[in-house]
Amino acid sequence: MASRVIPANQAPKLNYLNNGHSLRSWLLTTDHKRIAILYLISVTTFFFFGGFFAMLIRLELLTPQGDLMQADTYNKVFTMHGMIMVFFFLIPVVPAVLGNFLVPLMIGAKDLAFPRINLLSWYLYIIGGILMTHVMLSGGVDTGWTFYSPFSTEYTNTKIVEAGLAVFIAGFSSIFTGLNFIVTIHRMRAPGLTWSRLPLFVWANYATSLIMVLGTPVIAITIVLVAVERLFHLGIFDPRLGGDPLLFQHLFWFYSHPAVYIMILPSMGVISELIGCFSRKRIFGYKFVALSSIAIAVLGFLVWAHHMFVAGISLYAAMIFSFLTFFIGVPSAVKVFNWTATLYKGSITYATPMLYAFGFIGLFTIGGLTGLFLATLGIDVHVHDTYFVVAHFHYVMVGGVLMGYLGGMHFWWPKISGRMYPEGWAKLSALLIFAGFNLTFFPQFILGYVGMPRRYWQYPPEFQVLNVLSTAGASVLAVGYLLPMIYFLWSLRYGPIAEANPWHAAGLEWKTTSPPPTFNFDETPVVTWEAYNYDEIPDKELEAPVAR
Amino acid sequence: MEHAVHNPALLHHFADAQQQKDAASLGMWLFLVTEIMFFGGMFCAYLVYRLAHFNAFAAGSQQLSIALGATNTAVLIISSVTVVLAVKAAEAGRRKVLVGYLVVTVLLGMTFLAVKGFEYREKFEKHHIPGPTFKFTNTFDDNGKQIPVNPKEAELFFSLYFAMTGMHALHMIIGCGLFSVLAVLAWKGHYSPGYFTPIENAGLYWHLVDIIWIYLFPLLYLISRHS
Amino acid sequence: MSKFLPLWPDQASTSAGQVDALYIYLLLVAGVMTALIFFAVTVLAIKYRRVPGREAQQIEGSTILEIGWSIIPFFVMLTFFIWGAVIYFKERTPPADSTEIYVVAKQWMWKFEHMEGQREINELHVRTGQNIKLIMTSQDVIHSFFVPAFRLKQDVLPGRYTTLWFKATVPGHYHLFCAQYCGTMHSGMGGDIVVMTPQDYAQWIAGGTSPPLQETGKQLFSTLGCATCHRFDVQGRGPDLTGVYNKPVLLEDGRTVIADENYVRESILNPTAKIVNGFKPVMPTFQGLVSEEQLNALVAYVKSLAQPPPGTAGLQNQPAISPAQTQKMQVQ
Amino acid sequence: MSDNAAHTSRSQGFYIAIGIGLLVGTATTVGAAFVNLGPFNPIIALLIATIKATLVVLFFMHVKGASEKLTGAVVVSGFFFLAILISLSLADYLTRSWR
Repeated sequence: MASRVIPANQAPKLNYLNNGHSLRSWLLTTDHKRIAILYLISVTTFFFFGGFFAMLIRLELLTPQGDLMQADTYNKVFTMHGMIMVFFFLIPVVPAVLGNFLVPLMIGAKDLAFPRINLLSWYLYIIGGILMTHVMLSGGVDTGWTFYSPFSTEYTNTKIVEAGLAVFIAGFSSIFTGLNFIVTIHRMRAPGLTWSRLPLFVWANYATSLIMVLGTPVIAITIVLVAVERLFHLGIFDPRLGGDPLLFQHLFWFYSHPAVYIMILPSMGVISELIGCFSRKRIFGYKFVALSSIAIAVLGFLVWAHHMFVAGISLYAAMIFSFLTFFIGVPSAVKVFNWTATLYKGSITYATPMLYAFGFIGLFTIGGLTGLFLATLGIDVHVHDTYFVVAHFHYVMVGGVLMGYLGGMHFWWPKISGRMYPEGWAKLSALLIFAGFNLTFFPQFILGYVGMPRRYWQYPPEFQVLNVLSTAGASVLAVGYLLPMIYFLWSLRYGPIAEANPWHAAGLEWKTTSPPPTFNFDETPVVTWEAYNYDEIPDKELEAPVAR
Repeated sequence: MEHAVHNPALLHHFADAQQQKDAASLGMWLFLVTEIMFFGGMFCAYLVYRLAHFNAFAAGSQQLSIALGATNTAVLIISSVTVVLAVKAAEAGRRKVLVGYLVVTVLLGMTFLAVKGFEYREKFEKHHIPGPTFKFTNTFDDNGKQIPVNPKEAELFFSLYFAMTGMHALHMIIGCGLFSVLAVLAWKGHYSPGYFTPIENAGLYWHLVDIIWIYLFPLLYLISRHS
Repeated sequence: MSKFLPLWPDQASTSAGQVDALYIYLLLVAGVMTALIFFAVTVLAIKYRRVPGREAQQIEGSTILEIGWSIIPFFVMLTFFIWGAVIYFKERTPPADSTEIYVVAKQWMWKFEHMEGQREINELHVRTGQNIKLIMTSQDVIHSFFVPAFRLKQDVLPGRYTTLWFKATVPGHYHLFCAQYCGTMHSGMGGDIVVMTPQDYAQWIAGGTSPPLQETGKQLFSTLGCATCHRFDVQGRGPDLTGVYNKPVLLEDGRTVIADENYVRESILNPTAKIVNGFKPVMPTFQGLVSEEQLNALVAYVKSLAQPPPGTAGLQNQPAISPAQTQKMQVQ
Repeated sequence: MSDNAAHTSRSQGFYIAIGIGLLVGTATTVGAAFVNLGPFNPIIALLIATIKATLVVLFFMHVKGASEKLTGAVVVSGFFFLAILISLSLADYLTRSWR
């Protein structure tokens, strides 16, 4: 790649990164791009915490006996893995990092509607995170990330209230982010940027925000009720008072099922951007892809009790929820079909972001289809709470969300940092992640069907071979995740300088400089074109840093 | 920025004051939706348990004072009127009237909280606070008909009573604090007919807290009062 | 099942084959879909890779295609739903002639009580060809009764009964797991389901010495003083319990409920929750006074009162199921 | 776009009248509670509460007359998703004893 070094006599343009270098200018910033960077750093930190716990889990499961750690320790390890990954990584990662950075840029706004609330969101996240770290360091929690009552309310001595408070606070961070996005997308769009011209990433973040605003308060109150049950003996879920532990599960999953769409929808948005750019085409069936995001957000609220088919809910309710669950398969499938159809008659290049997009389609297809297994009542009774479920949601959350996130990070890294990442290393890590991921989680489908329950510290010896395969895969996966961390940091100093639009991509974010100035655009753009107008954007073949 | 000179309250990233106002209003309404869902979780729990333990809920309900509950409802409704009149005063730029209504609102809010505190104290004396000290003897309703209940189920009713009214009272406390600050700022002349969004938004919040109480009152106080 | 690399669980119950059949169907559909997507993406990605001089052709989309690939998958998924729901319905509807076994789960063990009086811990002996209905409750947190070889699972909750039924087909030892996370030794809360031939089982069950469960219940019924109000000779202060089980009961507030296990259980622990029409709410609660095992014995006793008196043996099992349900099952 | 012009048209007397209406509603709901209407007691109570809440939303919170539909849509969606939470939860609780 020809490095584009700026001539020494040309001073770098003032941008959001070099506009103030003090710690104060970062910690008190209201610039959505700087807040995105703050999130990037903190979310990455939690990812490595969570990943550390994941490795501990996989190491313990190398052997059937519980030998690496005590049972209680193991229980705390998988609980902390779950809580950190769900509440402090997967939920904020794409909206709060990429969404924060890109939504105002993509709609031609100077900032989010409420910049100070945006900063408040980050501080809430950090306070929740510090509290969770405190819980982690001072003994942990052993309920699993699901906090099921009455185990959480009565039978454990671990720091439920503190962990609950951490999740509660992080929840408000997420509510405020969602609220901010909705208002921004409604009120701050550049002149001419109608809803039907919005990039699909913005649509996806809008749908995600709806879930954040509508769902998160319910888990907030549920956690409050668990906390007051522990602190003040208000026995809302206590079976001895006639309370119903299943009500906890209803309220919990009313949020926590839609929460998986909070995680996956923004990544789906990223994939739409990537596929459009690297096949040089408008997304096939733009309207359907956009509306499918909204459909997923709404339908996502109708299916929660499919987590409770064996929990003791009524037979008829189980049938209703199973039936409704299949509806949500439709918009998810529509997205996959449209992405595939977009490739048709495209002009496709295999830059790293596109590799991640291919990986996403593959892994999400498997994750989504195995979701149908779990929605099918007769099958779910057998595989519920087994490693089949573990494999399924890792295919969606890790295979889906992380593929989308990393694809997006590579795609927008030049915009974020002003530098190009090293393409060779990036391709290698993408392949490592794809291979390592499948080796880690595919055996778990088999493990689940043959009957290994989840959250097991020790297991019957016949399950060992599959567990060893899974642990081997996890090691590959770990290397795959460390590499980008290293070369992104490397590129900050040594990467070639990126131009404003290195991919010749459509979208307003590429019409400003890399990195963008503090208020994004020197002049508010006026939009007169549809999204993904790749027919109007010349793709400079020879100069493109795409093909190597 | 040239327009910033005209209106110091206009933030730089908005195109004009109208856009800023519309954004603030939409943001507030979305926040109210989160409040609806927040209390909604408890309303859902209430409905489920009321269906399952109707007798105990009726018996628990009859331990609450309708007079105090109705008084508080009236106090909140009047405070909602004063809030809406405060917004009107702000819109008309009548600073002293605005401050007056805000102060009255805070006083009404505190009246509500005082009555609530009085009720809580009564619950404490009657050992109706859930927990190890909870006592609930079989009681008689207003017509002398015996309603025997399992004290455990009655405890469930009071758990919900305290969770719901407690969370509501917390919102009232926040509201009182909010309006106190706004009263001071209004006194200092922060608001004008061109800019009184904080007053409007705080008013929306107060009305929502009022609406929640409008539902809490019949649901908690008025179960099966007839013979 | 291979002990080195198990790829498929043992099939040891009547439902195992049904679940596996549906699973194979789903695997086939999912496999075909995955293959199609992978194939399409690979082929398109290679065929339409960037070639100098060739530009991408913009295609807006196709409403017909969109409708097609929304509706066709939906109908395929509908077959999943229907097949799955049919299996689920069967799994949740115990046959009338089931032998009942009471299960009490606690951190971290399973306790089983056979009607004949045998008690077991972490081991359950059953015989092939017999419909077994488990009536389960938990003493503390939520557990889950999971036997992979039967393809069955049901959470076990504190404060109420959940049920599960199966018919074992192949003698052998099978894993019993707790599938709902329940604390420190969750992974140790397993056991053995010992499926025996009818001959072996008869021998095993005859080896017990404890009295049958309803006998224990009968004794409790009199020592706890239940019999002073619930009389069988004349109308006492409480309803006569003969033949109550699984029959509709008219309540004071006009509702009608079926007197199933959970109703009997609730009536002991929470007598005033559902008052039978014509009676006064005078019964004290027995919450905290009886253990889960004693409760099971009492419930078993009340249920035994539902059996018609000896001599009408032909109708032995009839009251255990309502006519409406019998119809539903025939539809199955 | 604008919804701030909405409440200029309402007079002080109008707001006080609505307030009195709400107080009357409160008195009615207390009175109705002491009359035996069978299953209609809770229905009447909730109906009156809903009327009161609607008055507050429409007039005090100025949704009525707002030139923009969005505010109304936000309110309605809030109650819609709450209704989903409650109705689908009850779909479980009300059918548990159905067999």
